[in-house]
Amino acid sequence: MPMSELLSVSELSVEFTTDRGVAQVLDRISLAIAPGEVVGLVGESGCGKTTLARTVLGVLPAGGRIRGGAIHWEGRDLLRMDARLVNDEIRGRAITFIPQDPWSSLSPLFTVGTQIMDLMKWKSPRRGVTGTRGHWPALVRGYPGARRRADREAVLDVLRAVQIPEPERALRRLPHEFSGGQRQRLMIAMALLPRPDLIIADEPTTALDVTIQAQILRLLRDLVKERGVSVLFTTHDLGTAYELCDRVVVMYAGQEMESAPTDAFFERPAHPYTRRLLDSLPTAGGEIRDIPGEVPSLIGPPPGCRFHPRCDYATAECRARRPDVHAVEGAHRVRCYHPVIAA
Amino acid sequence: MRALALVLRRLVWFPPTLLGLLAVTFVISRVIPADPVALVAGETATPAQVAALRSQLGFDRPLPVQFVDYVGRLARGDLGTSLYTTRPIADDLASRLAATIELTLVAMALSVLVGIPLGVVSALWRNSVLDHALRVITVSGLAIASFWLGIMLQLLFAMRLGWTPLNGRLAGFPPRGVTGLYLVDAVLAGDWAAFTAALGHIALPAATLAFPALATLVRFTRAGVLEVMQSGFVLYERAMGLPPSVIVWKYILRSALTSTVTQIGLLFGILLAGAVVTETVFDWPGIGTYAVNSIIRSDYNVVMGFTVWAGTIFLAVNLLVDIAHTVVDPRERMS
Amino acid sequence: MSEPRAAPLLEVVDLARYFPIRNAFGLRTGSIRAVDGVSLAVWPGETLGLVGESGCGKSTLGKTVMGIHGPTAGEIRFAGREIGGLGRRERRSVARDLQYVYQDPGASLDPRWKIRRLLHEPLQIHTALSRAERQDQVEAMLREVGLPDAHLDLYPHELSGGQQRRVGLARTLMVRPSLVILDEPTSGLDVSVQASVLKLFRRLQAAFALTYLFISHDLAVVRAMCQRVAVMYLGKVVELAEAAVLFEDPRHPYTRSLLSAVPVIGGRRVTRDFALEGEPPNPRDIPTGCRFRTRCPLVQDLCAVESPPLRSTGGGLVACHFA
Amino acid sequence: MRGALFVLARLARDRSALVGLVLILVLGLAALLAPVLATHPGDVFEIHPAKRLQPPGAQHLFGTDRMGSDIYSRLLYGARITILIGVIAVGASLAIGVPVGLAAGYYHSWASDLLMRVSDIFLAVPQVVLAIAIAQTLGPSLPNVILALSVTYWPWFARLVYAETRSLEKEVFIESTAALGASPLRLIALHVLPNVASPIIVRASIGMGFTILTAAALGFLGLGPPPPTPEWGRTIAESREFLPDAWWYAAAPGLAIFLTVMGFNLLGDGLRDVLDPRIRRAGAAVRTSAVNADV
Repeated sequence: MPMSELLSVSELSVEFTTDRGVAQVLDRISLAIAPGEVVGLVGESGCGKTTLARTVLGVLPAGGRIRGGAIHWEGRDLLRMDARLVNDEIRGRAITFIPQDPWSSLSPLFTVGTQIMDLMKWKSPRRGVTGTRGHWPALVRGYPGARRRADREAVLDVLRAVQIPEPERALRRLPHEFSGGQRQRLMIAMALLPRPDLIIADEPTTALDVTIQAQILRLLRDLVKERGVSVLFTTHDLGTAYELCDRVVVMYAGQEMESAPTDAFFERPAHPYTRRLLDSLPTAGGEIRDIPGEVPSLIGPPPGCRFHPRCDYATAECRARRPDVHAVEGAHRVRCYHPVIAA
Repeated sequence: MRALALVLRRLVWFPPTLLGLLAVTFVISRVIPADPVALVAGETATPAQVAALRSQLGFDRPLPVQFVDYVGRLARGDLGTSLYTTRPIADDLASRLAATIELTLVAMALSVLVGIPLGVVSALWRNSVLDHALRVITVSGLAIASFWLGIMLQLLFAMRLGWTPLNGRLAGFPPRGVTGLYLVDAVLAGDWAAFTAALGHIALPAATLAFPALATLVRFTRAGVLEVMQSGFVLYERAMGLPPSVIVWKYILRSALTSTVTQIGLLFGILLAGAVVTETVFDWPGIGTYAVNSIIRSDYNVVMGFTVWAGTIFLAVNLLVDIAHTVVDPRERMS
Repeated sequence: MSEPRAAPLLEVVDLARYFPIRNAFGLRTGSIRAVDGVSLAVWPGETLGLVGESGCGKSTLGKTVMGIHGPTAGEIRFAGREIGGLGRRERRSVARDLQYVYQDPGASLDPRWKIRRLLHEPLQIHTALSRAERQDQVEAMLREVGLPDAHLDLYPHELSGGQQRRVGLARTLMVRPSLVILDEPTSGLDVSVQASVLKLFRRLQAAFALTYLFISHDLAVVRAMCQRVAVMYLGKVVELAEAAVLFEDPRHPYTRSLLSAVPVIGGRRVTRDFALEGEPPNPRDIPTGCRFRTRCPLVQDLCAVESPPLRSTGGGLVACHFA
Repeated sequence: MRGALFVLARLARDRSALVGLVLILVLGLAALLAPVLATHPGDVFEIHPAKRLQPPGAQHLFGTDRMGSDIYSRLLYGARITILIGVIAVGASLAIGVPVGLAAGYYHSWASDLLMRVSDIFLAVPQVVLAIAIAQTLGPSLPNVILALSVTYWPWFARLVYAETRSLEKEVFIESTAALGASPLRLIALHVLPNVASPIIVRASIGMGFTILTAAALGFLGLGPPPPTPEWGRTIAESREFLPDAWWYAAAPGLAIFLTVMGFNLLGDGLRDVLDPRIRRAGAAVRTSAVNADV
């Protein structure tokens, strides 16, 4: 496992028990992120991108179960490490999170300051390695004054960096007094404060208007590039992926289909699904092409490549066994028996 | 601002609702019964005595005039005199109010201190053995007739095991004190013997009264916590690795509490209603026993006086609930 | 496509719809001017786009034209007849020709009714057809919107988002309206599902000679579907022009920054040169004069004094002193 | 009818609702077949002082009371009284409360506010207090108990239907159907009422249990139907004098009340999940509104 990789998900499978049966939501997904790299995880709803993000964060919704695979973080498999250690050392420190819905991600009953400082109390970069010897139960453990003052300064700096007006006063206000755009800036600030190596952003701009989205995308890109933080960014909006990412991975019905540097992904898509996806984007007045058929149910999904029922190039192989990874060019990889290689 | 408005609106509606209550009690006492005077005079009175009483009480005047007079006297705190104790009803009620308040407060404390943690725990360990057991207890808690529960507790603890006195509020003399709440006065006076005696007496009635309220609170808190656990900020805090105990006991409980506060307010009303029956079972010298005993002796005006008092206390409690709700929910205060 | 000569199917003149702001005591302390004097027209067979960010009043305008909200001021002329001031009973009869498709299709269907009854209802309200005749039309319409007959026996919550959208559309088309107001018809849909829904809208427009008022915040979708587009900001139309003109050569500064905020795959990157700062002001206290002046790069003193009227500039209409 | 069978089938799958259903069936059968099931049907009126206070045994399953009558038989006939009170009182409360709530909810006018203020007055006082006052004034008898309970319980339904109608009105599908051209009457009859029906049914079921408890309390306080009517609450009151020796005398009627009310509560919970399609789809989402609405 080359050390150049920060996060390496290998052969990850996740299932969900529902009242209609067991849904195979992720099918042996492999994904790697290098330090400082912004990777876009793109796909339509139900493709598993949010499940993958939440599995790495370790917050699978009820009914979700990991069936196999590993998530290596700097060489150590998070799935086999001591849960308390992952929760104390990795979650919220090495890996932080930006949620999709700015409106519900802060408790309405506590001021913004209380919630940020609570985060700092446990996740501040100035807090030494805690280990598991916490003798005092978390609830009553103190917050050393010196560190609190230093953390508060850091909070004010980052709030200015994300262009929150009057940071001092903002800390004393309640979340409902901020607009959607400002709240998302708060979320970005909270994601940056612990000086993470990786930020997982799950559709961070989906709930925002286009002009606010543009501001947030620009802010996020500038800050992560400035601080060399890598990002796993999930979205169903191909435009935002184009704007923000260095590399894009497209998923369909729980399988990864293609992964390529952004320009190669959009100019020379090799996988039939990626091509159909880009074709169905609305263009000025032209003919609108959609993808015939429906996304398959993940309870008893189609064997082999799960796109084969809707694919023009599908052959017996595609229906029998999932295609292996085929290297197109450099970092451009596709999982397809009949990739469309541009001349 | 909004908090003020809420309270003001409640205050604005207080008099008309109370007046409506007075109208209802007036109708019950003067209009429904065939001959209200006969009822007041009692079975033994001769027709002549009844006729004399009718003019003396002014029952021969037109109803609206009687109503105005009725409300006028109530306004002056004159609930009429009790046929049985021959003392003004207002004084009887006042002297017994402290007993009812003490019983209700202890029952309230019991249901809150036991109910809320149980509700949180049963939500956190959902569908565990504990959760199922608690669900059976809470469903049965809402199904048990409180007077029967009281009798059964008496049967077991007082008669069979002898751990507690059978009934009554205190064997000896009440501890000196200003509040009229024996437990509080005993503590203030440092009179531990009286305190333990009073505690022994209040144990069973408070438990009887508290059980249905406890059941409601567990169910309500459990539902509240379950709902909060689905919210976005809990997901965010879990994803950011905050210690689980901080998430549960600070953020989840705090959110679940805002709705529980209104529920606690409602509980006070339920406890007041329960007190009427529970006091009778345990001969607890509160306004409930006083009202029920007056029923048996058809000491008529008492029932009316009691209804008015209960209504007023109830409306006041609703007012307190609104205020408490705004105190607990900062958004109310800020907007 | 120059301005068609025929009379417009829908004409709105200085339409306004205010929502009272009440303080905690229920006293009116002002009003949100959601739609603040809008004039536009829609010609038969056309698709007029109505774009703008959330809070600009486009949905309110749609609902006011539909009669869901009563107009505060101004006129609504539909097929030559003023319908803004009609009484409730006559207003209901207009519903036969003027229909509204909701943004969240699932919420606009009664959860307790099966799809069959939901599709029969419009015919029961507006026609005297027998049950059998209605059933034929229901099955025909179901095929038109691409749903299998089996769905007739399902409840709304048993369908996917895209399928609910088709049922909502079928329900409004049962009475063969001439104008359909589509409120954010593709919001929340995945790219491929969105494409199939847009194809459906186009086919139905041809099949039933429909006219659309297409309300959306998605500029790419509006560009693909609409012949003419009106851009709204804080309750007013700031620009109205042919789609091709508006997207190629936007005149109003807000339209320009709106278009520049939309990611264009393969094109320049927004994250490098997008300029519009700040957020729309609070609708409760709208700036004097031109409402965009607080964020406008071309702002001058005049803008704070005089609110620019919508004036013609050859290609279309624009509300700006300096555009 | 098909709808009802469908609901029953769904209920059967929910264990606690099934228990509730069984308990209510047992109560129904006990009341219906009282003459057949009772070992001493005559004891409802006859007394045998000689056989006073015998403990439960072969002869007398639940023992005998202070007048020597068979407690088991009197309990069976007592079930009839309980059902009678419950059904009529809740039925009357529904008949008054639902239309009031519906009209007040849909047509906001000063009249609707007045109706709600009137119901507030009744809700301002705990039901049992007002019921006592009314029952006492009218004198202890079965019809008076029913009247007292009905008069004091209709506001609960009025308040529930009012709240449900107001929240329903904001639903998009009401607005969309109105935009479709539906008349207000059609909206109320075909859209508002069916959607309000399920919370009413749930409340009616829980209300039955609540009313039975209150009726028993009135009986216990001596305001219920006079002897020799075998009313459960009164039986418990009579038994107090002979405790702790004649423990069965108090235990039996209390248990009967408990199981009956438990039946209606469990059925109510089960109905709430079965009847609301959105709940079924959302899985375990717990609707808190119904939980605290009553008691």
